Amino acid sequence: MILEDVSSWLVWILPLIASLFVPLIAKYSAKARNYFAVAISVITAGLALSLVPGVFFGSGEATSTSVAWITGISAGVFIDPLSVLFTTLVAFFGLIIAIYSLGYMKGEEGLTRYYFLLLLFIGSMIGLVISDNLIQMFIFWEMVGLCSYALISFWYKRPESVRAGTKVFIMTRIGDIALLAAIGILFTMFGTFSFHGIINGIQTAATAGTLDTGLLVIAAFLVLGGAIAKSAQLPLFTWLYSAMEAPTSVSALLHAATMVKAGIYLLARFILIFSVAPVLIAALQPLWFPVVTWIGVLTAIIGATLALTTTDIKGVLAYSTISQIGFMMAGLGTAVEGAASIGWFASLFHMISHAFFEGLGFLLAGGIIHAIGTRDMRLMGGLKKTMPISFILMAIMIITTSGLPPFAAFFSKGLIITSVTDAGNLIQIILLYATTAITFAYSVRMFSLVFMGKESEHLKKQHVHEAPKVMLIPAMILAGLCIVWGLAEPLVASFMHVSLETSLLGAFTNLETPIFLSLLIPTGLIAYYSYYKNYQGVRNIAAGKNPLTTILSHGYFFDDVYGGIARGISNVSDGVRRFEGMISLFPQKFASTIIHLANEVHVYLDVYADKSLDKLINVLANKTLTGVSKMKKAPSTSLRNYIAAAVLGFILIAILIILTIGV
Amino acid sequence: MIFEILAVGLIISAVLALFLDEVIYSVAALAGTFFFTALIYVLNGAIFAAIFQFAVGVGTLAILFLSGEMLGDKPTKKTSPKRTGALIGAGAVLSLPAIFLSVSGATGAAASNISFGDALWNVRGLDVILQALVILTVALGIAIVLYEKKKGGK
Amino acid sequence: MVEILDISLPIISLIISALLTIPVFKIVRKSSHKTALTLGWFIVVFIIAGATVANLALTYYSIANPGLLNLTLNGGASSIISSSFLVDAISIYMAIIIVAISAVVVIYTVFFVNSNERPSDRYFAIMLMLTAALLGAVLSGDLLTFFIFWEAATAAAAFLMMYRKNAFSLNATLKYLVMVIIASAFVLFGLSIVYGITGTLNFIALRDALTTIAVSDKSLLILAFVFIAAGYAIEAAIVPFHFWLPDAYTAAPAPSSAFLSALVDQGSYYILIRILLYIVIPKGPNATLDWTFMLAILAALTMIAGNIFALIQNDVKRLIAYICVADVGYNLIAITSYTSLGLIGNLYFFLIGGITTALAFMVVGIINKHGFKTLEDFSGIGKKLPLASLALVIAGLSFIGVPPLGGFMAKYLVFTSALQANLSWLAVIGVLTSVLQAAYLFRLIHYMYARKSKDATVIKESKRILIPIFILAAALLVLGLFPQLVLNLLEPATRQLQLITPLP
Amino acid sequence: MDFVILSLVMLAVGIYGLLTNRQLLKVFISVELIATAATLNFVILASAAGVGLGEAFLILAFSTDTAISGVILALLVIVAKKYGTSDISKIVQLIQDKDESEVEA
Repeated sequence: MILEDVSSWLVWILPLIASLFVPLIAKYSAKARNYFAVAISVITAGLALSLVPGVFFGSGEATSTSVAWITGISAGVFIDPLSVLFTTLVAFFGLIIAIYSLGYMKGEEGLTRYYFLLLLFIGSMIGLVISDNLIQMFIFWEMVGLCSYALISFWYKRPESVRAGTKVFIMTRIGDIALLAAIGILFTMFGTFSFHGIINGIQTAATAGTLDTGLLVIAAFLVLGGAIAKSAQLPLFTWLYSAMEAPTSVSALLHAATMVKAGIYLLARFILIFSVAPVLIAALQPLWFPVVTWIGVLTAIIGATLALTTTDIKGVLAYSTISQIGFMMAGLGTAVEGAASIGWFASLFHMISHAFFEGLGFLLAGGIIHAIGTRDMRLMGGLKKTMPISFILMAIMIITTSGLPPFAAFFSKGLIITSVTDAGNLIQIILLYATTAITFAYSVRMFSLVFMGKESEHLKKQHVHEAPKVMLIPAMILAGLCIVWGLAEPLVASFMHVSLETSLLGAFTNLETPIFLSLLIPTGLIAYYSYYKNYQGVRNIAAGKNPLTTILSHGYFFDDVYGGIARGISNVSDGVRRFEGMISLFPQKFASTIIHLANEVHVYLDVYADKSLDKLINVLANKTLTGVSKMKKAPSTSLRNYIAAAVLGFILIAILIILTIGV
Repeated sequence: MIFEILAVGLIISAVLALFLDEVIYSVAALAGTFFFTALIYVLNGAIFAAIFQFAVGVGTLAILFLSGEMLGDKPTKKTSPKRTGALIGAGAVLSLPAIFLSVSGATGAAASNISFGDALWNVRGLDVILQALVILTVALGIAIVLYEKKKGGK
Repeated sequence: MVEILDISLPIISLIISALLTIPVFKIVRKSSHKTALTLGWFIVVFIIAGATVANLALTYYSIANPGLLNLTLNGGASSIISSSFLVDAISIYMAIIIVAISAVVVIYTVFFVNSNERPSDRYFAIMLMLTAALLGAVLSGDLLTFFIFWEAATAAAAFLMMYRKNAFSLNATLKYLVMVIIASAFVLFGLSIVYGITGTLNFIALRDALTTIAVSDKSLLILAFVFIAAGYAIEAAIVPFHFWLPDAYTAAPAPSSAFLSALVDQGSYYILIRILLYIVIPKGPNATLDWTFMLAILAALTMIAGNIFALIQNDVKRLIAYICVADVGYNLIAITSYTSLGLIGNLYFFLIGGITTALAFMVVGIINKHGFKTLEDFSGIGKKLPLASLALVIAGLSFIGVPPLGGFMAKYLVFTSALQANLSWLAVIGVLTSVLQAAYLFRLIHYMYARKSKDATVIKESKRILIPIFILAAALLVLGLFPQLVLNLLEPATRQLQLITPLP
Repeated sequence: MDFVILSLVMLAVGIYGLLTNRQLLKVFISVELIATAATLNFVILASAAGVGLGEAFLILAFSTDTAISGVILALLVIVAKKYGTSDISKIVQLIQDKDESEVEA
């Protein structure tokens, strides 16, 4: 147990501390720096693995240790199947990417910054999933956002990269606010930030019958908002496509293990917390869970259709991630019984298989981009001959992605579809089936565009070579995992302390499987023929100008709408700037009113001295006129406005005090 | 009765000091304000305060007068007698509240019979030393401000 | 036991070194190692000042369970009316941060202002005088003593502002001085009434007197409170009294802006804390006057107005000046909450806010020196002056409250205290305006890194001047990661403020 | 006869002068009036708590205030020398006309 205690702390502290040493070691030698990063990743992965047996053979109950950090906040670790699952995945993937970067980032500028941020990124993500309280989690949540901002704009000399990084940071910050608000609500309700404290608070209040479910439902929606922004779900998914400006190794890490998975972790964690009180689940069931499912299902199909049209090879993978995470959300939306329900386990299981096949896809795409120097798939083609190993691995990847048996995604996706079939409604089921079909279509399309057909003009000009070994080996490991992972389902289930009703064999004999396969074959054929065999019919439709292609090529107009909103905001702020005068003029107006009054008073005083009635009218008219014209000519003298504002504030203080005291 | 007269005079001279257009008259009215204040102090038994008010007042007035002349803002118009009368009337009206209204309270303090010298040098001795700090700062600052005069301006 | 000498030593040592600075500069100008000699002189000065402050702190904490120590020249019956010093955890904390930040800013100034330039010796002397006056102000135990120290500080601040004597700085200084003199007249007016009804101006005696005040004196007390609050609100630049601040900080030379934002601002918050938390008690059985609602409204106004005005600025220095205004709002939340967490958060925010604004002004000063002023000018600065830009980015992220920088912990403490006090609406406004901060600061970062600069001139970055800047940047990071360093110092303060319920 | 109200009236007159007057000299006079109002309070109201102490307070507070006023006067002289007028609005106009390059960091 002592080993576990130590490693549960070291596993996130070590990368964080080690990242600080990267610049020091870089001074000594560049090679040492690279291998240092890899070595740290190896140790981290080992530490993460050492946590697995304890959970596997343990009771599945959560344990946590914490030390006080500052008043009200403690730093701690929270060990349960969920956190260890994520920790292991992140640490493992960090290792894969660190090795891959040795080849992919070779000869780049600013590698010290890269490895520093990489280790920081891994450490923060592990810190996020292993935190035992909301504040610590939020700090790492922010740090993950910050690291991804810095890594996405790694090539900071390219303005697009910086713009993409900024977009990511601002869009995900919308979610951060929602999460922060949720944390605020939970803190005011239970007076603590720790998970155990909140769980206890919910249980005590539920047994006493004093649980304010209304407020908790609001908190749950705010948590959902945070997860949507971080995990690139509807309607905040557009940042993920822009994030493709990052180096491909970073994209792989971002998609497979870190940034976007943080939202899934958040939802899974909160479903666990909320499921301790049946009364709370009952309150969430009518609205919250269906909303989660619907967001997942709609994101899945929108992402898949967008992947069908983009010409950027990394874009296909990005939209594919959006779509697959939609599946996970859909699964989580059916998890009304917490960890006991099949949807919860299904989405986590799919999360891991997605990490494998999407990571594989990115590693291969990185190799291809590395070799031919473009991301445009129209310039590729016929790579089958020149990059044979990549070709085979990519074949494995697309088979897994589409969910063909017996590879990993067949089981994980099947479980999600089963859970939605059990709990969801007909439209959701049909949409999910359609999405799997489209998934197959875009995978085949990408595959045929890149590897099949003749070599394009672009490729003929350059010497294309297979990716170096150091990049292929991580990909091979992932490909192997893609193949066998599905069979590990019972093992993972017992690790998560979940009992599955359907056996492994049952998956093949299910009703879903035939529907599934029968859908895949025609779509696959259409895609294959339209791109590989140059069957013009479908291509014409896809290339022609019809509503469908317009919608798809504009990405469902989401970015246009956001652009419109941003333009609107900038218009408004222009307006505000134009009226800056008006805002700051308020005290001036106040002052000029007083001056006006002063003039009037002077006039009346003069009149009083005059004592003559007809003169009174004359003087009144004349003086008022001259007074007003004088005032108009008077330029704005700001000092007087400042004094006027101060007097105004003085009156404000007096009024407020008197209001409070009630004199 | 004497207090009421002083109060009316104080407010009238204050109003005049503010609203007379010629610098000389306005400074003269301010001198009146100081004079009335000092008289009020004397009648309340605060002789030293009166002396101090007078001394500072004279100094201030001299500087004001000098700078007023030096600034050389010649008023564009002269204040009409009508207007002067109106200002005096306004001052008189303004001083009425002080004569007829009153605020309750100000009774809770315990009287401590310390003589002025004792109070200034023994009880608040520290603050007197602090004045030196203020004056030192101001002197240093004025040295910055007036520095470029030696060079003959920028 | 703390003697009055222990308190006056740091003040006296600073005043004497201020006076010595002028002859020292006479000697320095003749030598060939001007910068090194001036630097050495100020290091010696601050080592002495630091040692005396450390002596004070150690003597104070050598007492077991120290309380509020009221020290007067002559004890006995007249102690409540004589001028006095007050030593407690807060004033010691303030003294330490004043000396520390002042040291860093003065070292920056050594590199920034050419010591050959003629009145620069007086400029440095004024800086030391200002430090001395602020030290005295935070250690004073009597409203009038505080007032006099504070006037010395404002006079010094005014001279710091108009060092360059161009049209803008003269204009701004004039505005500042007029506002300050109105403020001091207001305060004086309030003080006279307070003295009239209670017979004392001593902090501790005043608190005791106010808890037993007669009902008939209540209306006078309200009058006095409104005057004093308005007076110090002008000094602390609370909206709508803030107008002088952006003008003044923009027109002042960069070291002055850094100095004023980090120290003079904090001094004015300090007196607000003293008056609002220690003297005029808003809640509980001994309540004098409930000011919390008033202050909550002002806090909200300050946060909103400060950030909105910052949003529409085009001049970067002015933008940072408006952030200073917004920071006042966040500080006010903490006072408003009237909890011990709020007190801790407020004092922590002093330090972090002071360091951050000082850092930002110092960096902007360097960049402005090369002729870049507006947002458009800042395009591509990231490539031209990489190190300075990095420091500015760190300051910006700390303003937004990005962990693990100090700004996050400060905002966290402040907002949590608002939640504790059931002022969640205030915390919500705080969070939303922080988002606004993120918007305009990221616009700045966007300009710095994503835009191409118009001219391709290469600028050689001076390395020496970056040393004090990176000291502050490192302090932000260290304090963000290990807030306990500061919070331990503050912990006695919550125990000394018995009327606030202590932390669970 | 109530001195609190008397000094309040003085204060009001002073603030009114601050709001309406454009000449720096008059601004200065307004400030003097406000300070006088405060000191009036100190001596008269505070005499209930002992005249001697009230006087001491007055002298300390008033001299500090005067020192700051002195700074304003010094500034005033500079401004007048530089721009040939003490009319705030004219100075602002002059400053706006001035080349921005004069502003240093």
